[in-house]
Amino acid sequence: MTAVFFVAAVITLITTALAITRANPVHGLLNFVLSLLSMAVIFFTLGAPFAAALEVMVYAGAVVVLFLFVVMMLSLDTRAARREREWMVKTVWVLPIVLVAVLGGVLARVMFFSPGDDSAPTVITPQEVGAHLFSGGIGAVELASMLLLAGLIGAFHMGRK
Amino acid sequence: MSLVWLIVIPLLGGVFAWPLGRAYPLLTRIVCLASLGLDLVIALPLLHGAVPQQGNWLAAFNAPWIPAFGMSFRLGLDGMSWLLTVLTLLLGMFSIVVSWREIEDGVGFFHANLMWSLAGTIGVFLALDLFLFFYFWELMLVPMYFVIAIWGHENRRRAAIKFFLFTQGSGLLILISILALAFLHERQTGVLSFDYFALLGTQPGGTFGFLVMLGLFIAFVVKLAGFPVHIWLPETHTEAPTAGSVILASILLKTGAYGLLRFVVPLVPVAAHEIAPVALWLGVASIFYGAVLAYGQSDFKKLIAYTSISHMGFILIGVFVINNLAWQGVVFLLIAHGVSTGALFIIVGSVQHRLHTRDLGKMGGMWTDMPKLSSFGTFFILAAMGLPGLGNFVGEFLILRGTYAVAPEVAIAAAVGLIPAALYSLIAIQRAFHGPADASRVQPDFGVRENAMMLALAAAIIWLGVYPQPILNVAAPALQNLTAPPQ
Amino acid sequence: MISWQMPAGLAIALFLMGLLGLLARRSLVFVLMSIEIMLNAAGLLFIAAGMRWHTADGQIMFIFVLNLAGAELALGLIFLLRLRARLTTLDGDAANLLRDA
Amino acid sequence: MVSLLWLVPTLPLLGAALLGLLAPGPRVSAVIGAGSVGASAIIASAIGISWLNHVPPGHVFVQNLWCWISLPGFSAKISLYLDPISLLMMLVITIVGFFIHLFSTEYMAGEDGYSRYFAYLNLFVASMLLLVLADDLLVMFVGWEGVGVCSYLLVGFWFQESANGYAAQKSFVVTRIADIAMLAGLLLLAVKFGTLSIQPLLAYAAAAWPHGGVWPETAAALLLIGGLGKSAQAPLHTWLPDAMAGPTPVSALIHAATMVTAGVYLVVRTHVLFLLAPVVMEAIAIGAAATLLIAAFAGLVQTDIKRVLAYSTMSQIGYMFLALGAGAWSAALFHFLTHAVFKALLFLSAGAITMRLHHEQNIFAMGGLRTKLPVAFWGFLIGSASLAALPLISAGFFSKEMVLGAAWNLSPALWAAGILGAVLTAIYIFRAVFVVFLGPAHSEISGAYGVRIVLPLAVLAAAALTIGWLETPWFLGGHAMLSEMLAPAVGDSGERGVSAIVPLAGIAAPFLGIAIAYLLYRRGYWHAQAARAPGFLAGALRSAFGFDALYDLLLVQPFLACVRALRHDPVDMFAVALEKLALTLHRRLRGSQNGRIRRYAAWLMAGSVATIAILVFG
Repeated sequence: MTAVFFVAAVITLITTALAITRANPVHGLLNFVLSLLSMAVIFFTLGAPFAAALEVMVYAGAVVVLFLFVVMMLSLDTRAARREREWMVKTVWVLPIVLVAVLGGVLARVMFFSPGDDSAPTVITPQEVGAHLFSGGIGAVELASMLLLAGLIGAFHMGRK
Repeated sequence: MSLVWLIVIPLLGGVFAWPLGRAYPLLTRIVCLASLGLDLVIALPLLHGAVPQQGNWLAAFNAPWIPAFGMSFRLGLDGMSWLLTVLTLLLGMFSIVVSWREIEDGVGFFHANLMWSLAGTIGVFLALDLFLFFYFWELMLVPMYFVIAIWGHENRRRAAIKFFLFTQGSGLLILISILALAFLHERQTGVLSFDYFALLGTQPGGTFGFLVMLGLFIAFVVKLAGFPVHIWLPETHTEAPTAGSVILASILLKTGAYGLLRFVVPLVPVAAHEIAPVALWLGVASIFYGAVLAYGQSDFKKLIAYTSISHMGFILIGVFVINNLAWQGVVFLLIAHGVSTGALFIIVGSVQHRLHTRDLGKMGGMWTDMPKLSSFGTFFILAAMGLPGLGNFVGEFLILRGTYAVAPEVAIAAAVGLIPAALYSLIAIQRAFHGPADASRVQPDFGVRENAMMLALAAAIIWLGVYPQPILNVAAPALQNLTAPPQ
Repeated sequence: MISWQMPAGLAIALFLMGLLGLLARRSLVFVLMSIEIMLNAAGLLFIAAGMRWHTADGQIMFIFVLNLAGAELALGLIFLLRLRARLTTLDGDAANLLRDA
Repeated sequence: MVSLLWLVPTLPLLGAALLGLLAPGPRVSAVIGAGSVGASAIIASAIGISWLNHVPPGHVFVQNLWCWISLPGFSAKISLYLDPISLLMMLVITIVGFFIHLFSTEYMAGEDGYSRYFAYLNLFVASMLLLVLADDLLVMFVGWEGVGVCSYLLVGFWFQESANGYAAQKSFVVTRIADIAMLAGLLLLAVKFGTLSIQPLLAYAAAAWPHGGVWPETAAALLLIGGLGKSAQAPLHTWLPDAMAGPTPVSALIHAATMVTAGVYLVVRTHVLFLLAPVVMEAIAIGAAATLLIAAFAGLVQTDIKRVLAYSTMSQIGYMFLALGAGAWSAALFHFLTHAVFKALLFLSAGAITMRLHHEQNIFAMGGLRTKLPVAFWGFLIGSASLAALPLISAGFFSKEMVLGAAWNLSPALWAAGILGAVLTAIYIFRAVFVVFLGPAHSEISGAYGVRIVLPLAVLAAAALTIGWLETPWFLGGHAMLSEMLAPAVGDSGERGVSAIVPLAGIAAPFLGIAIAYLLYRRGYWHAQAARAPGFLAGALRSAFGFDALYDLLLVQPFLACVRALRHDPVDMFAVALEKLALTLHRRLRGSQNGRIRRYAAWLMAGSVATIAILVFG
């Protein structure tokens, strides 16, 4: 189990790094799908099968497909890819890397210097999740539905010509 | 209850005047005049009233306001506030008459603002709950901002913003000091109260008391336009419309002095004594600084504005010698200065209305074609200079007399300040009224309306000068009990 | 043996990567993608927390994050299309109508 | 009769109010203007006569009008105090004032602002009467400043000429400086004694203060400075020559007969205080001698007829102060009386001349006027004789004799200065007589004088010839009507004329002066030169030893420099600097609002990082 986790983690990191550095959006998206799929594996190893399934269906399925549709609608050609490459000069990365490094330092400090215990992952089944979600968090579910509705209406409105 | 009406009637007058402005401007003006007149009818008989068990209070009103925070709607009228209230009402009426021809646009809103500002001022003079006082303080200032910003002259925006920043800054200081005082009172007695008489017993000392005093002191000196914090005044008074200038100079400045007398001296007496030497010399500095700068101005209205700074120097000295004679002089000078400077602003306003300039360099020789305007102008300039026999002199002399007993060197320095006063007065007369006449200038002299106003003000200033005793009598009990412990 | 710090550390690393992409890339497609990466990292962190405390709440929160990501993406992509139609470019820096005149 | 006293100042005040408010036509203005002062003169005379017939107890009559200020610690009543001193002053003011008003009705005919002129003049008379009748120093101060303002308004009467306005301004400011010293003195007295009512005040002072103590010296010195300013005594004399810019009757009334003697009146009124201050008394005497010589020398070279008279006024008031310094109060008042008469006569004659010469005032542009303007000639001659103190026939002789006698008792050196001044006086005034009335004529003159010009000149001339016999020196019978009348109020007048040399020198001095003037100007030695550009000495004399330039350098220029430095309100610069700072920051920060979302995100991130860092490490 642990080995699987580490393999998946390495794949996730590599594919994510590739995803954000590609000039061609389609390449980036394909790497992103890989990263999401390996993330699903990680969820599974962490004892969250339901989340793993959702990850595959919603993220890797719906979201990335949506992305791909849009990229196709944008009809990006080699000219666009070239321009992308021109934008990605080295200096562009300096300030973000500094900021990210600082943030990373801070988060690492929080993470590794706070007490923790080594508890093994226990599998939490979809039943548990469902029972919990619709008993305690029913208000939150309603809110989420409102949010989705708002997103739907907004997208519909914005999408009209 | 009549005290509440004193505040409510102008407020309602403003509310009714606003919508009338567009269709019936004349009616607007009449409504405002009538409401101030009604107020005056209510205010005048109060002089003979008395509140049982509280000798120096002529009338009082108390009702709960926000009991949770210990704030009550407490009003009280003593001789000093009666005088200032009546002055406010009279000059308020003058300022409405003055804008009869000057204000043509937005008549309704203009008058509404004027009335609300006046209501706030009356509230300031009557409030005996410190939070209520702060509330009226803001009510008085915000409408005045609109009056300046909308109906002012060329640089009105800048002047209005300056006015707003300075007054709001001072308002903030007042609020902080009031809260500090109230919290201290709560710690001492366990009761949170903003009541004036309750807080009189607080008597904060040490550094805390000094800081409370300093907040109030700076705020009121800003309002009074004392020397280093006077800088909002010249621009504001110059850019405001005539009615605004009259109210600003004749009434609003007085709230600073009133605040010093009513709040700073009784509430934090120890600290007030500590700051007194500084305040005295600040007063002297104001006298000279205002006078020298007045001499250097080429803008007639600005010149008058700087003279106010000079006069307020006397007020500042008078308040902080902490002596009854000087306080009598302070109250008296407040009234006399209100009348004389109000008249001067009215005159300068009508000069500007006729010549479309305030530049003294473009005036000169007005006595030839406008003898009435010029004679009244000369009269009031001489009055403002402190000519014996006219109102201002009595006030200035009493202040000097009171000061001399405590700090002779300050009194002498202040008296020497009367020399530059003569210089700026005479240079104003010389440059505006004397000299060769401009033949191309054809302007009407004062008409009936203006003559009537001027005669009334002139009569007032002469009366103040030759028979001041009634006014001194009215103010006496209030001033004697100023530092006395509460009932 | 997987301790809870491991997925949490991974989540941080992913979040930082997403942030890096968000700050560095000009193309709005990549910006949106970076946001998705960051949201995903947040989801991972919730899962890790859920694992640490043995509770279903982590997954529930993951569902909400997913929810949010879906709504946000729908709107974001629409905006992308509208911008493209209006400015004929995907350059995020070109969409600076908020700038001081 | 005495109870009508309040009417004396009230009538002119009423006249002023009517004239000022109604601004009637010339005829009505003349009637109101001269009539009010005339009525007041009649009442004053009636009071004077009844006084002589029936002296009130204590030689004092007090009329309480109303309470002005009454507070714990200070009070002042408005009441009129009539004693021999104020009676004398009141009579001179109203009677001489009336004739000058009468003269003015014709002199000012056809001028713009006729009613304004009489309003000011009436107001002046009212203020002056208040000054002399006041029972309280603060009330006196009201009159004191009131006459100053009227003087200001009348000097600047022809305001179209800017120069007149500035001359008026100078006169007011210089006296104002002195008045502030006086105010300081009043404050001192008010604080020490709690009242400014003159009689109680003097009684307290005499009881409480030692002879020559610091407080009496200080108080007396401060009051004296006020008096010196008003009376145009060195070093505060520079305003008087410039004040001649006003109409000539004004110069006669204000700057010769009445207002400028207010300083003398003040000292006499508070002489008890001055007696406690020997140093101040000495200073008065020395300063007076200096003033009378400075002014007399300056008078020698003036070319403007009014300026000649202005300097002579200064010089003559110097004599009065000399008498005060010697403690000879009634001599000072006697000289005030004769001076009021003959100097008014001189000014009115000068006015009568200039009104026929289109207001030409240069004496060298005149000449030969003796036959053309005989009325003016006789008036001026009689006045000059009195000013020069020609023995027996002139009033000035008797009063100057009395002053010089007192000066001799004080110090022979001061007496010698007085004698020298007398010689100089005769020289400069007869120089004017010779140049103006004799010699060749330079101008055409037309028109005769009406009765309103002639009558005042005649009355004043008659008075100038005879009034001196009220008080004669020992070798002329030693009448002492005036000093006997004044005695209860001032109670001095030691013995006079201890030496024969005093009257002899006094008699010789005017003749000597006239002879010198005759030689220099009539025989023509200097006649030609004097009209030319002045040399250094003459220049120094003409500017009266350059006091103006000195004050300009010491006071005026520094003040103006101060005004120039401050006029844009340096304190306001702080506000402006704050404004600039805000604007700069604004410009900087608005650069950050560039609309780039990534930049915003970066800032957002930086802020979050900082917040988290603070939370974690803080």
